[in-house]
Amino acid sequence: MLEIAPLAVAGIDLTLGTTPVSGTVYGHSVTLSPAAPMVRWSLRAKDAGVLSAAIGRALPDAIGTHHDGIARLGPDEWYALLPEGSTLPVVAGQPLSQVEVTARAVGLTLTGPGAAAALGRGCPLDLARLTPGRATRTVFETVEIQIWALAPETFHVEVWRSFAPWLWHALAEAIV
Amino acid sequence: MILIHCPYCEEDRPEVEFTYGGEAHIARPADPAALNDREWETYLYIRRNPRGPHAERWRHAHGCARFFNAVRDTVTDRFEVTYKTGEARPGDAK
Amino acid sequence: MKRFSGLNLFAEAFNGHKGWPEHWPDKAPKAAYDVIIIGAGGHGLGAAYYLAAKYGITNVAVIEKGWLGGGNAGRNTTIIRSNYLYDESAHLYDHAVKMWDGLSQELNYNVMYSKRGVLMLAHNVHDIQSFKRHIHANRLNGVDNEWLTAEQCKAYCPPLDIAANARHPVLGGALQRRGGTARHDSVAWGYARGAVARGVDIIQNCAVTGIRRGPDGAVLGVETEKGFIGAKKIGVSAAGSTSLVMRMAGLDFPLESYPLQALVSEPVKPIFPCVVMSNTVHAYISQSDKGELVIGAGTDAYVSYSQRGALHIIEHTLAAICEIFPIFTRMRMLRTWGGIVDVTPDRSPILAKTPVPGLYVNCGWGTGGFKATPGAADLLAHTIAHDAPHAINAPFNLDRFRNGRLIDEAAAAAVAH
Amino acid sequence: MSGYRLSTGGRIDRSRPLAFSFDGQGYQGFAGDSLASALVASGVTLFGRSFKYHRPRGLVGMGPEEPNALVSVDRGPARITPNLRAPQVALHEGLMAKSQNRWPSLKFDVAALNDVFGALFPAGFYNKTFMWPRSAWEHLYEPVIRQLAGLGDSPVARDPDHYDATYAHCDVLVVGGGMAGIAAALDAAAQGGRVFLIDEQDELGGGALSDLAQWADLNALKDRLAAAANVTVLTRTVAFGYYHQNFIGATQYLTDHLAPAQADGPRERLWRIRAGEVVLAQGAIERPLVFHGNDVPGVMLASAGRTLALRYGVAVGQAVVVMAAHDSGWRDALALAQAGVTVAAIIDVRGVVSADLADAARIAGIAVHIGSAITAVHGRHAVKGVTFAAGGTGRGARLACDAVLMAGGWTPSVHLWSHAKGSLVWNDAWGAYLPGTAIENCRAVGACAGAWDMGTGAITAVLPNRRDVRAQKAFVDFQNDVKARDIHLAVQEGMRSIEHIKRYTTNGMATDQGKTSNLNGLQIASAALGRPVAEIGLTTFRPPYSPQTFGALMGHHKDALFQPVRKSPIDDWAREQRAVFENVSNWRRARYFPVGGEDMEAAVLRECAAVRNAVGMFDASTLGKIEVVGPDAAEFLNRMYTNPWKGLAPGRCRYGLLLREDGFIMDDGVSARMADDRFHLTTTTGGAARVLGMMEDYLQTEWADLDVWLTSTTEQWAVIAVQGPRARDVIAPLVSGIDLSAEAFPHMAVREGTIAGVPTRLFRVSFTGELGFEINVPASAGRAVWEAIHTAGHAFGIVPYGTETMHVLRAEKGFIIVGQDTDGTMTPFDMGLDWAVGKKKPDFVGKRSLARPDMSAPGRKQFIGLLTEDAQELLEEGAQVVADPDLPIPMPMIGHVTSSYRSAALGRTVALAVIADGRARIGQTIFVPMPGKVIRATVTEPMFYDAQGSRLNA
Repeated sequence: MLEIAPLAVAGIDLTLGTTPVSGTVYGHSVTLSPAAPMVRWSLRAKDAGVLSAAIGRALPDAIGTHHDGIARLGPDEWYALLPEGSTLPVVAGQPLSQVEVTARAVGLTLTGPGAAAALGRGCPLDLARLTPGRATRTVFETVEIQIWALAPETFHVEVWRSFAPWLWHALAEAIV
Repeated sequence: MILIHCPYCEEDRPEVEFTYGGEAHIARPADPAALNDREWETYLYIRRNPRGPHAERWRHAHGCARFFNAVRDTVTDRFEVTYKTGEARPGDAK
Repeated sequence: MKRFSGLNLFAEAFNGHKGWPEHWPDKAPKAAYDVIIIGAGGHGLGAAYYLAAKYGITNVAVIEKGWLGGGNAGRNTTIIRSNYLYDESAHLYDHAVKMWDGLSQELNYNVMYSKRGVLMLAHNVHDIQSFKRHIHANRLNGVDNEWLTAEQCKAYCPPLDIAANARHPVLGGALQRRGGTARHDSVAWGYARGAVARGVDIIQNCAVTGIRRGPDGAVLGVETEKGFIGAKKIGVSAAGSTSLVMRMAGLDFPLESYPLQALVSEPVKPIFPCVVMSNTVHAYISQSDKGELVIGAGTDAYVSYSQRGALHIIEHTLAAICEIFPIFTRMRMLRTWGGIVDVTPDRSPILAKTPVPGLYVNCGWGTGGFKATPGAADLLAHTIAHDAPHAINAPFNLDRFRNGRLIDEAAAAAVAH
Repeated sequence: MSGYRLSTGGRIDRSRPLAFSFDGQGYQGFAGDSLASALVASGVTLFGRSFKYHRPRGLVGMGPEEPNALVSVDRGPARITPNLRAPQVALHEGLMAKSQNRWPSLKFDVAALNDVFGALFPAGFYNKTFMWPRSAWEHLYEPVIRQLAGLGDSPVARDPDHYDATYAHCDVLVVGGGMAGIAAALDAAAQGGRVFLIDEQDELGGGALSDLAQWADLNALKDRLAAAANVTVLTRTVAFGYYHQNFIGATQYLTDHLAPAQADGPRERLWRIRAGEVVLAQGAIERPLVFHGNDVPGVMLASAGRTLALRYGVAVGQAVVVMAAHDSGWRDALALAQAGVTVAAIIDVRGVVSADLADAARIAGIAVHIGSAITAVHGRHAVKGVTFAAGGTGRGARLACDAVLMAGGWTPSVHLWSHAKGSLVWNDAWGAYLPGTAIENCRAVGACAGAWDMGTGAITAVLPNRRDVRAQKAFVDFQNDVKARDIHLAVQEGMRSIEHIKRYTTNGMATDQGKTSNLNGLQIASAALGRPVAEIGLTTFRPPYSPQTFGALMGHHKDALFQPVRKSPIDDWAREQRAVFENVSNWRRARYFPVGGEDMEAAVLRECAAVRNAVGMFDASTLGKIEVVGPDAAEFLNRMYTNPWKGLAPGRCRYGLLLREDGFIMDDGVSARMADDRFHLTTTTGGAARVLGMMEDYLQTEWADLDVWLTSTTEQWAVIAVQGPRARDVIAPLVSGIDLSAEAFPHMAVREGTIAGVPTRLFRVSFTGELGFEINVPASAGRAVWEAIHTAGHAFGIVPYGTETMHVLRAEKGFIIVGQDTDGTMTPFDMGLDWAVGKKKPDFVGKRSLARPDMSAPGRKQFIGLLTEDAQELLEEGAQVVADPDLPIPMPMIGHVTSSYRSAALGRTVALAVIADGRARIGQTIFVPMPGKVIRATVTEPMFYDAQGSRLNA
């Protein structure tokens, strides 16, 4: 039991934004907004066929791409980002792993001509090459994120729940 | 910030997406109990630490999350090659 | 050796300073020496000095592949302290700290040892528990280390931000008042000059290319760029290059070498009175006599000899400094550099005999070698002179990696919960 | 001409006068001026004081090489920046600058006494003295030295500005916006890729800005750049470092050129640029000549005189003498004369100069003295004249003048080239190192590549004055007061490496990092050593090219954005309840919930009593969680953990202990088997990422044949611990689909159902020793479920409790906390966890290491309990334990207190400790020596409450 001066609040309180922030980043317009609620699954298998059959959906082939709400993040890893209310059949005893992680992350959306510049402030990838249909795990400064390029000038960003307030403010800071 | 070619993503990606995993090709003995203390010490602690080409492990932790191997020159920090876990070191006859 | 003193400086001022001799004359190697030290850093030069000055062995050569003092001796942030947790470490580092006191007079070379105090900041309950453990252990070991409240920390180091709503609020600190800094180059140069004055040869620009051993396995001498040089005893004090040298003797070592970056700011008038370390925020800072803020950065993550660090390490380091010292955002980074630090599995040094007769090693100091310079040098000299370790360095042997008797200060401070 | 301002010329806007101040005195300049040009125009010659001797100093250069004219610029008390170079400070309305390193004033500086006694302070003097008496170093000499050293003052208030950072990617990055750089950028743009062109000045043009003849061409190129849509031009941007694989760090100065009231947005931006190809077009820096008197204010580089005249419309003097060793000085003299500046003479040390130059000078009416050298400069705070002599010997002739321009040749700026480890090749014609072979995809163009016509010269370090070097004050490094004779002294004292000479003399270590002094120093050292320059080598160039603020390098990570604070889904509730928080790894957690004016002790005693007597609730959401799924899940866990996992039935939980491969405890946690092929693991809060990383390592690299996958679910689940004899009563009304009875749902079991309508994984586990549940619900529902339980618990006296109460309750039961009771050097046997080690398992991670001799040797520390003889005496965590407190210091220690609390349940204090051979000491008295007292305590089993576990199984 160590008696120390109490800290009213450890760290300056940041809270996740709930309404869109619009403005410009380096002169290009952009809107940052919370994404709609989604259903999330982490899907793992060495054999894509086994997983595809189990969930009854096609899986994207190439690492770093997404299709129909499922991204291939690695050789044995897919990530499903489906509209709220979607379900996936869960199978047992197969050489695969299905873990629902709906509540683990929150989604942010960046749209507009400045979307890539806004993300590029902290993400070291060349986002000009992250064309629609691409999706990857990466970082924004020290925080792990996923970026899904949904359409030209539109990115969906996945971030674990407890990092989301920081990320929101780090992104919003540059939008003027 | 180094660029590292991930053999799974097949892309050059920035160093901050990766974590370093130490010297490569040090397999965990199948039966550790069969090793004497000297041999176990060698497995646990002895490292080549070369000046020049070094086979080492990296993990694309904030990308595809896979471990893989690389040969990097420790004098220039330049990567000569990266290859998937389980593959032999390129150019290695064994 | 012409004595250094204010009086002689005064006299030389009227002589255009023509009377100062060379610190270390250029020497061609002799055919053989009683002892060869490989590596002319502070530790190696110091070992040669003590062999001559304390153990009566003057037929000694220090062989250096580059220029003396050009490795980590000249690349570190010069922090000196001894408030280590374990008895073994506390005794080792305190041996050195005691020797720092009076080193300038001993060497007749002002090494500018400045006991301005080393303050280690506690930012969470775990830090406090760990620091209290250190403080109590140090007290019973006779090593000074005291607990300061956050307000006392602020009083001791006014630039410190102790706001309660900081990301990592300062909850207090452990202060070792005898801790401080010294002038890194002067240490290497002072030992070099002192060793030379006692008969030691310093042979620079002479890389060792091999270690010759006799049929019984014992060392016979070293192969170098300048030819074979004989010696029955060889002390290796080669920091980041130790693995390479030991392999010449057929020994594989539990070492890895990592780049460690440091930086200084432009000089400013006195603003920072002590040394502050924060392991939680990763900030290490002091101000040199010249006025530069001297800042230690982290090690890069991978084994390297490139002495070329990454920018993101610098970014993180300066963010950490400005988090704890928000007044420094307008200070400007003047110079960055990298050293190569050799790290053992338990991050404690190896200062021991080796399995090869006549071969002795002093390595694995990681980021903390400068503070130990006089002590390590003395103990290496003792170990070589007696062919046996001193009681202080006996625990820092190679056997511990086999039998598990590790001295793991870093693990002892491990954060979990 | 008004004062020193020429009536025409320059790129300033004479229609926009700007008022500013220097050392409190008001001046006026024009838009487009730098602070230096505006001050020179106002007749100011004295800009600063040197570092060591506090000699009066004036402007030397008009760029990043400036060593002397350093000022502090005050943009408000918290926005002061020290040590800025006056030529690089853009003038704005109201600019406030002041000189540095002088007291009480720039004109009268007491510390200039150092200069009077300068002969006492040669290079390395501090090594030779200040050693007597011994204590005086710290108490007298060092404080005085520190006070005299340093340049400007550090800011002393928190900086209100913010800083930006960004990454950028391009095909070609051109560093340097002079003519060569612009041309390279246009060439690259024509290839169609993304091109960046960055330049540190306010406008592109580089040296061409100071050359009327090139203005038309420059404007044409700028028009073409503006039309190239694929070129991004960043001015006021310094490329400071060239890192691995064409990664360039650059700082863009966004607001410092604006008056503070107009400055908006971030002050600086860090650019982290990855380029396919880098083109370096950084130009060259002129070299001073090293001669007696070369530091008198008014002696400066010829290029500076030219820039002042042609770019800023400022005459550097009413009568200017050019001291040249290089053709470029003649060209500058001619350009000055053409701009209306009176050039009194050109004095050239060379014996022969091209007839073209000599003719042009004659036509311009400039006196010419070939084969001569200045032997003295007259004046203290400003040049009043020079004495020059043929061959640098003899009495010579005196010439009145108020400025001396030095043309010592050019040093190509190879800084970034060298950062990138490109080779350097000595070039005799330039008297400098030029880029050789590149390592990266990089090339140099223009003057920095030696590919620019700067004229020719005699690049010599031989002093134009032939007197004994020791008698001369001929400066090499102006800021650090390094004279030629210091370099000779260093060599005399045995310094033969250029690194030693640099460190001994501090040549090149000032804030300009040797931009004007390195090569002159090298040549003087070469002469002193009697060896060619190329054999001596060069000191290493390291980032940054010029000093950059900590703020810029900190980027986003300032104040609230320094590092994320991870908060649980229930954090908001705790904050509303005014909980006191603590940081645990990167999370913040509620430590206790004070009621009224309670301090921590009172709050924790109340919370503990509530859990023991009724029920409490605790937010355990930060615990690490990993979902382990796949046919080989049990096999995998069996290999990782010390205890067996294959036999664990679905629906049951087990305590898991994880070792590192070296045999020491790494982490622990209770895990549940949800199905044959699915486990729900928990880890410590701080260990979550480490444990997952270690497991992935083994899984991917050692046991890749196993069909099992790991998914972090730490943030998926909010975890609410409900603990205490009434725990079941509290949750029962909220739970559906689970039989909560002790028979159907025993301790260490897990069930799935719903709670408050939310799907849950309900664990019956206890870290308190009481009947307890840990309720896992999706994080998004965490707060709602928490509040539902809190409401339901009201009737039972439920209290929320924090981490401190959790610690006390578990300590009463002797449950360890990894990282508090263990420290990375403890084995399972040390901690009394033998029961958690599978004796029959052939292998698990760390098992082999446990068999090493020292891991079971006598004398190892063992986990035990301590009860102080005085039941109210609270031991301090971290306090050391001894067997005999009467021994002298250093006193042998046998262990230390790891945990210590006031126990509400026992009405006394309890402590946990690890001590040597502790289990054999149970029942014995040990001692805890504290300052001023020795505390006696009895060694006990590490179990203070309900040893039979009847409450937990209730």
